[in-house]
Amino acid sequence: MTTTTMAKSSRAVKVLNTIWTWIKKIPPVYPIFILIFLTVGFLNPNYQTANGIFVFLRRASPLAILAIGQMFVLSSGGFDLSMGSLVTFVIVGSSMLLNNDPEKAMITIVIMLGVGVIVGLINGVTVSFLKVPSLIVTLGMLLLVKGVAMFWSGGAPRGYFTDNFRIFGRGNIENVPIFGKFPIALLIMIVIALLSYYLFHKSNFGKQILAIGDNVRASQLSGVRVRVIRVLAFVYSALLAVVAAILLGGYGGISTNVGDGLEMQAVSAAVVGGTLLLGGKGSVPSVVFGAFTLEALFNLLNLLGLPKPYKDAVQGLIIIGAVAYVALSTRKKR
Amino acid sequence: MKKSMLLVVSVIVVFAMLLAACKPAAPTAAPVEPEAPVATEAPVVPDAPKNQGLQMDAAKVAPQFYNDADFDESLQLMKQAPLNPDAPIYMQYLINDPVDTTQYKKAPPYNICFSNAGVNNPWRVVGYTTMREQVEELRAAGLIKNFIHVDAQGQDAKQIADIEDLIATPGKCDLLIVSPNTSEALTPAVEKACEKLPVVVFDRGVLTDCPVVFEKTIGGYAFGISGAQFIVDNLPEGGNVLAFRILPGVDVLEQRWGAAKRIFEEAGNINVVGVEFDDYNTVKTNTIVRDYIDRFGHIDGIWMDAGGPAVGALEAYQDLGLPFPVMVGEDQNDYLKFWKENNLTAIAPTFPTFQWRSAVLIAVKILQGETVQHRWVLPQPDVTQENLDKYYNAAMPPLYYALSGAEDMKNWPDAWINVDTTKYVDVLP
Amino acid sequence: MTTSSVSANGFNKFLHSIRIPPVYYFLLVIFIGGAALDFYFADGQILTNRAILTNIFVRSVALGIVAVGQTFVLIGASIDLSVAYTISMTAVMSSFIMQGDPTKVPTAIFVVFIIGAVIGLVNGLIITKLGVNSFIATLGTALILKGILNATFANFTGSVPRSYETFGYGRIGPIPISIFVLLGVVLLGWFILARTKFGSQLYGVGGNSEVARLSGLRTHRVLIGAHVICSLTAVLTGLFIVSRLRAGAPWIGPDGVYDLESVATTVIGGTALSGGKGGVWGTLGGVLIFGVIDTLFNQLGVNPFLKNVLRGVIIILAVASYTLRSKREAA
Amino acid sequence: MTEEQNKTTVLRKTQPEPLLEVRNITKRFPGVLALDDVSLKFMQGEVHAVVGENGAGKSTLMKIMAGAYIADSGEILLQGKKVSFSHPQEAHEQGVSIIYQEFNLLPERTVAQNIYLGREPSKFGVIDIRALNKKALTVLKELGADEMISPTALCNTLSVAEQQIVEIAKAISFDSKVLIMDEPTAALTLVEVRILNALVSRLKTRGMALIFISHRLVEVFDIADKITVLKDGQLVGTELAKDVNAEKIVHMMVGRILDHYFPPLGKKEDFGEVVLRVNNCSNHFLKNINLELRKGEVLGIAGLQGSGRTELAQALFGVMPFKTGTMEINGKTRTVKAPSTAIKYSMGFMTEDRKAEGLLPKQPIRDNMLLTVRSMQSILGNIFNDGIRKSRKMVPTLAKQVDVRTDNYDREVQFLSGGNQQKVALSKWLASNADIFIFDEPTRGIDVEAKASIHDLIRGLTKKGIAVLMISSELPEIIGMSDRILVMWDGSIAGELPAKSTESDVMLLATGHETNNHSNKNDEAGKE
Repeated sequence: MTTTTMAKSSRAVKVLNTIWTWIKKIPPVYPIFILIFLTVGFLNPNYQTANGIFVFLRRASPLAILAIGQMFVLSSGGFDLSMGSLVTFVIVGSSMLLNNDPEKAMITIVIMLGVGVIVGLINGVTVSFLKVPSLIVTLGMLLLVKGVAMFWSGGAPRGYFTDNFRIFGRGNIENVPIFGKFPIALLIMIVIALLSYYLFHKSNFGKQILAIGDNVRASQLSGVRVRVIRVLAFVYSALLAVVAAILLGGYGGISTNVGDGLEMQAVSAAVVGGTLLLGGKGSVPSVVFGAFTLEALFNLLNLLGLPKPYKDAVQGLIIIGAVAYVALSTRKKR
Repeated sequence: MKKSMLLVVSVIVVFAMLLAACKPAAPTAAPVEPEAPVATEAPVVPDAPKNQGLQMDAAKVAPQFYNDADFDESLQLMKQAPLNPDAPIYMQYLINDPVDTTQYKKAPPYNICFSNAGVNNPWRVVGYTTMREQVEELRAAGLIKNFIHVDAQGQDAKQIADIEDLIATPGKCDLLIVSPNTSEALTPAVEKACEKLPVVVFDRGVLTDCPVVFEKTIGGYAFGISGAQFIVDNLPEGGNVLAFRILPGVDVLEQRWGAAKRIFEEAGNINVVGVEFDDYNTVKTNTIVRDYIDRFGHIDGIWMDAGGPAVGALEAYQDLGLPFPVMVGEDQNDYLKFWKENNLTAIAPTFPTFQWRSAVLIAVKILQGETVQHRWVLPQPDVTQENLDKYYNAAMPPLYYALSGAEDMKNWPDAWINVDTTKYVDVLP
Repeated sequence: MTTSSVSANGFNKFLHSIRIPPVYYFLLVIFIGGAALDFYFADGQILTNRAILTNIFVRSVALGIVAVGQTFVLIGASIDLSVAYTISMTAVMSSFIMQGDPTKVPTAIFVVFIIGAVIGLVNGLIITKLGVNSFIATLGTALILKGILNATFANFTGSVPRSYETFGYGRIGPIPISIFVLLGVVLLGWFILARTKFGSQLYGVGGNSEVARLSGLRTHRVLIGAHVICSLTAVLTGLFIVSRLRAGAPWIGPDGVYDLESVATTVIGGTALSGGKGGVWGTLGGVLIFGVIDTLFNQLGVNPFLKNVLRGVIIILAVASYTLRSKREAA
Repeated sequence: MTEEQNKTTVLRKTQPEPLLEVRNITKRFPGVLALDDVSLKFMQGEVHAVVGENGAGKSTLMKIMAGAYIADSGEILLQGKKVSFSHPQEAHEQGVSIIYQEFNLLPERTVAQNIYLGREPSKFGVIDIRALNKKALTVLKELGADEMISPTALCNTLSVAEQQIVEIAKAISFDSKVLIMDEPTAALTLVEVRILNALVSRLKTRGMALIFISHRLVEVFDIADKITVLKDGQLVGTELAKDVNAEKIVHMMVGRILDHYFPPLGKKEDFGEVVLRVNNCSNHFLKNINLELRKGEVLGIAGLQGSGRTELAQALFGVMPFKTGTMEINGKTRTVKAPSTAIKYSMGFMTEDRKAEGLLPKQPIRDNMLLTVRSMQSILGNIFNDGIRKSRKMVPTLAKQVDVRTDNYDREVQFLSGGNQQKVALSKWLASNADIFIFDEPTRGIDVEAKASIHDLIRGLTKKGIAVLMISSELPEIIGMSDRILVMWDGSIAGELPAKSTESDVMLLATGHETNNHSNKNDEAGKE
C-alpha cells in the first residue's frame, strides 16, 4: 500500500508544485501591496469603507500615471528625469493661461498637452539623433523646463485655477451605483492605465519599446525604427506627466514646487512595480500597483506615527530591495 | 550571495545606529502613540507633557535665533504706535535708534547693489516687484542709476560668492542691500562687505551688528504670537492643533514658531498634535492634513509659519466634507478670498512685503547722508475679520500679498497683476 | 639619432601624452565670448578684475571637489547620486561635533571621513554584491540619508570654530586657500587615475568589466574603492561648505544640486557615462565652465530663471558635441 | 633523475608527468551539456592542438583551465598538484594564461596598459610608467612587432591584426608555463601567421606547454605535436600529429562522412531570375563589389576574418550602406540606407553574433518570432483590429517550420539552448516573408544535430524559390552548402568559384593569391 500512497502523495506534490509555480509567477508587488493595505485598513477603519479606499486611490492616481509614463521610457532603456519639472510647468503655465477665465480651461489643457508633446520630442530627438544619454538630456530639461515656467510667471503664477479645470483632480462623479461617489481622477487613471495596457502589451509600439530596451542592435537589424519608437516613448511619458500635472493641480491648487522630486518617485514606483532599469521588462498593471504600494506604505508610516522624513528612508530601502530582489533571483536562475 | 547580503544589511544597520547615537536630542524612531505617556523622554517643557507635537523634531527651535527677551520686546512693540505716524507705513518706525550717515554722503545718482536670497516664492516675488517699482520711481527722480540685482536661487554658498563678486570691484556699488538666505551662513560674507561699503540688511537678519541699517517689520515673534494667540482664544475645548513650518534655519521663521510654541505652552491646554515641514508645497500640505485627520480623527486648529499653502490645507477639509478649523494663514490673496467666501474663523498675521521698498528708500537716505534708524522696526498689522474687506482685493491675483504698500505707486496695480520681473534693467546704458 | 631629434621627439611625446581635454577649448570659447559680452554690455570686470577671476575658481571649489570623486565613479561605469546628502551629512555632523570648539576639529574631521567611507562602502557593496543598478542603489542610499538627516537634524546644528573658517575664507597671499585645496584634489585624482595600479584597474573595470575580470582584476573591490573615494570627496566638499557657512544644515547638499551637477560637469568634461574613459582634468574644465557662466550671468544681470534655462541648454549641447559623431545608439 | 642538465630530453623519454592535466571535467549550461567527462594531459615543450566543431566544447574547456569558468565536476592538476582556479588571476599566478577568441582589449587604453592590466610594475601602488612601456616594448620585440606597434599607442587606433598581436603579447607577458590560444590566427595574414608560428616554436623550446585551438587544419598540422578532437562536449581522441592526416581528423570531428552531412546542392534548373544585383558598390570598407544572386540558389561567401564578409552583409542590408554604385532588388534599382528599408524590399539578415545582434534575450519566444512582422506593421497597428491575434496564430506555425520544440512560447529566449536560439532568430525572417536571405555564420556555436537541421532549413528555403547568401568561416560548410562561392579578400571580391571547389582553392583566394585558373573555372561554371 505504501506505493499507492506514495504515488498519491507525489501526485499531490505535483499539483502543489504547479500551484507553487503559478504563485511564483505572480509579481511580488501584488502580495506586498495587499499586505500593506490590509495593515493600513486594520490601523485605520476609514480604509475599510469604499469612500476611504477611493480617497486613497485618488491620492495615488497622479503617481500611478507618472509611473506608467516613466515605465515606458525605462523599458526602452532610458530615463525621464524631466517629468517633475514638466508637472511644475503645467501647473504654473495653466494658471497663467487660464487667467481666471473658465472658458479657457479646454484650450489650456490642449495647449499643455501640446507642450508635453514638444518636451517629449526634444527629449527623444536629442537622445536619438544627437545621441546624448537620456540621463543627461532629461537632467538638462529638468533645469530648462522649470526655468521656463519660472521665467514666464516671474516666479508667482497669476491666475486661480478655475473650478472646471480643477474638477479633474478634485471632482467626484456622484450617484454611481454601488460606489456612490467616484473620483474623476481615479477614472482618468483607470482610462490611462487601460490605454497604456493596450499600447504597451498589445500593440506593436509596446513590443518594440521592449525590444529596443532589451537589445537595440538586434531590434534595428530586425527593422525596428529605433529612433521613432524612442521618441514616441518620451512623448508618451511627457504627455502622461501633463495629465498627472492637471490632476495634481486640481487636487492641490497652484504651487510652484509641486513637481519637485516627482521624477524620482515615479522611478521608484516603476521599479517597485518590477520594471527593469536599462530596459527590456515592464508591465502596466504591476507599475500601477507599484505606485499604490508606495502610497500605501507612506500611509502606513503616517499611521504608525513615524516622523515624515523617514518616508524617504523607507522609500530608499524599498527601491534598493526591489531591484536587489530581481537581480539576485535572476542571478540564481542563471 | 547570502553572506554578502548579510554584510550589506549589517553595514546599513551599523550606519543607522551610528547616526542615532550622534543624534542631538530624544530618539525619534520610536512611534509616538497619541496618548502615550512621555515620562521616558526628558520633556522639553515640564508643564506641557501632553503636547507631543511640541516634542517632535520639527518643533525644535534653533536656540541661536530665539530668545525670550526679544519675545517680550516684540510683545511690547505690537502694542506700540509708530514714532513718525505721518510717514507712509513703509517708512514708519516703532523704536528710536538713530544713526548718523554723513560719512556715506554722496552726490546722486547712486549705484545700488542687491544680493537677493532668491525670488523663489510668491512672497518674495511680490516684494521684489514692489522693490523694483520703487527703484524705477527713484530712477525717474534722478536718484538711482544702476540697481544691480544678483539672485542666489536659495543657495547660501552661491549668495556668499555673489556678495564676494559684488564687493570685488571698487566703485561698482555705492551701497549693498542684502536679503540673506539664512542668517548664520551669510554672516561672514556680510561682515566682509561691511568693511568696504555701507550695507542694508532686511527681511531675514544676520548675526552681526555691522550693517548700517537692519530693517524689517516687527518680525517673527509678532507673527507667531498673533496666530497662536488667535488659536488659543478660539480653539474649541479638547481641540487638536497641527502646526506647519515651511523650512528650518531662517531666523524670521524660527522666531515665528518659537513664539507660537511659547504661547501654546503657556496656554497649557492646547494640544499640538504635530509640527511638520511643508516645503511651501500645497499638495504636500493637503496630504499632511489628511494624514493627520486620518491619525487623530479631527484637527481643529491649523497654525502656519507661512500662509502660502493655507488654501491647500483648507481644501482638504472641503474635500473631506469636514467643518473648517480655526485657521492661521497669511495675507496671500487666495487665502483671503477663501476666508471671505467660506466665513472662516481665521486670522492672517503678516510679514508685510512693503519692507522691500523700504530697503531701497533707506539706502537712498543713507547715501544722501540723512539720519536713519540703525534698527529700523516697521509696523506689522494683522489681517482680521474686522479689516478683511480692506485688505482683500478681488482684482489681484491669488499669489499677491495684500500688504505690499504699493497702492501709491505709478504702475499700481498692473505691475502686480501681470508680474514680469524680467523687464527691469539693472545697468542703465 | 642626434640629441636634437631626441628632444624634439620628447617634446612631441609630451604634447601627445598630456592630451588636453576638448572641454578646455569649449571653456576658452565661453570665457572669451563671456568676457566680450561683459565688456560690451557690463563693466568688463571679468578680464580686468583679479578678484572676480579668483572668485570663478572659489565658486567652483565645492562642486569641483565632489566632481573629481564623481569622475572616479563614472570611469568605473557607475554613478553616485548620494553625494548631495553625503555632503549634508558631513556638514551637519562636523559642525555638530565641533560646537565651535577648535580642539574638537580633528575628531570631527576624523568622524566624518569615517562616515563618508562607510557610505561609499555601502554604495559599493549594494552595487557589486547585490547587483543593484548603480542609479537606483545610490538614489536609494541618498533617500535613506535624507530621511535620517531630516529626522535627526531639522536645522542648523552646532557651529564651526572661527579658526576652522580659514579653510573657506583664508588666503595665501592673494589666492584663497580653497583654490589650492581644489587643485590639490584634482592633482591627487589625476595621480591616482593615471599613475597608480588602482586607477589603471578602474579604467579596466569601467571600460569592460569582463575583460578586467579575465585579466585577473578583483572588479568588485575596484568599484567599491571608487565609490569610497567618491564619498570621501563629498565629505571634503561638505567640510569646505561648512567652513564657509559656519554651521551645517541638512539641506545644503541638495540645495546645491551637487548630485546631478557633479554628474553633468563630469560628463561635460569628457568622461563617458558608459565608463572607461575620461579624467579629472576634463572634469575641472567642466566645473570651471559652470563657474564662468555663473559669474558671467551675475555680471550681465541675467534673469535668475533664465539662468536655469541656459544651464540646461549648455549641459545638453556640451554633451551632444561629444556624442553627435558616435555610432552607438544612446538610451 | 639526478642528471639535471638534460632535463627536457629525459622527461620526454621517460613518460614524464604532464605539466597540466584535466580529469573528468563536466560543465553544464542551461540547456546544453558543454563538456562531458573530459580528461586530457598537456606536456612540457609540446604544442597541443584542440580541434572540433563549433560548439564542441573547446572554448569552454579552455576557459575552465584558465579559471574563467568553474567546472561542475572534475579536477585540474598543475605539475601533478591539484589546483582549483576560482578566478583567472589565480590561473595567471600559477602560470596558466590564455588568449581568448573574442578581443579582450580596452580600446581607450594604451598597448602597454592593456598588456599589463592589473600587473603594472609599481611601487606602493604607484605605476612606474617608464618600466611599464619598456617591459611592453620588450614583449613586443619578442614577437618581432616592436616596429609595428608602439607601447603608448591607444588600442582603438590599431588594426584588427595588430590588436591580435597585442593580445598574444599580453598572454606571453605572464611568463607562463602553459599558454592557451583560442584561435589566435583567425584574423592574421599569412605573414603574421608565420611570425606567430616562429614564436610558438620559440616558446616551445623554452619548455612551455602550448595549447592551441584552431579551425584551420593546415595550420594545426604545421605546428602541432599532438591533436585532440572534441565533439559535442566529449573527447573523441588524441593523436600524434605525425600519425594522422587531415581527413582522419575531420572524420573524428564530424563523426560522419561529409556527403551525408549536407543536403544535396540545388540543380541548375531550379535557379530562377536574378533577385539581387550589386553593381560596383563601395563604401569605406568595401571596394567595387559586384555580385548577382538568383532565386533558389545558395551563394556562399568565404574569406578570412576581417576580409569584409560581414561588412558585405551589413552593406547589403543597410546597416553600413554602400556609398557608391547601384543595387537592384527584384529588377528595380533600390537604395537601402537602413535595415527597415531592406526588410521592406523583402530581405532578411541572420546575423553572425546571435546574442548581440539577433535576439531579444529577455523577451519570450513569441515576441522574438514576431519582431520583424511588427516592425513592418504600423506602430499603433493591431490595437483595434485582430492583427495581433493573426500574428499570434503564426507562432506555432513558425515554431513547426524551424522545428523549435516547446509548447511554451512565453519562455524567455535567454533560457533556450544555442540551437533553439538560432532557430528562433531564423523564424522571425520566415515570418516576415523575406525572399532574399543573408546568413552570416548560420551555425556558429550550436551542436551538430542542430547544425544539420539548420542546413536542411536553408536548403528548404531555396527549394521554395528563396535566394540565400551564406557567409561562413567554416570551409566545409561553405563547400558543402554553396551552389556558387564568392571569396573575399581585403574588402573586395577576390574571385568566384563553382560548387564543390576544394578547400585549397578557397584558401588561396582568401589569402590574396591569384589563382591562374579562376577565370577558367568561372567560364566552366557558366557553361555547365
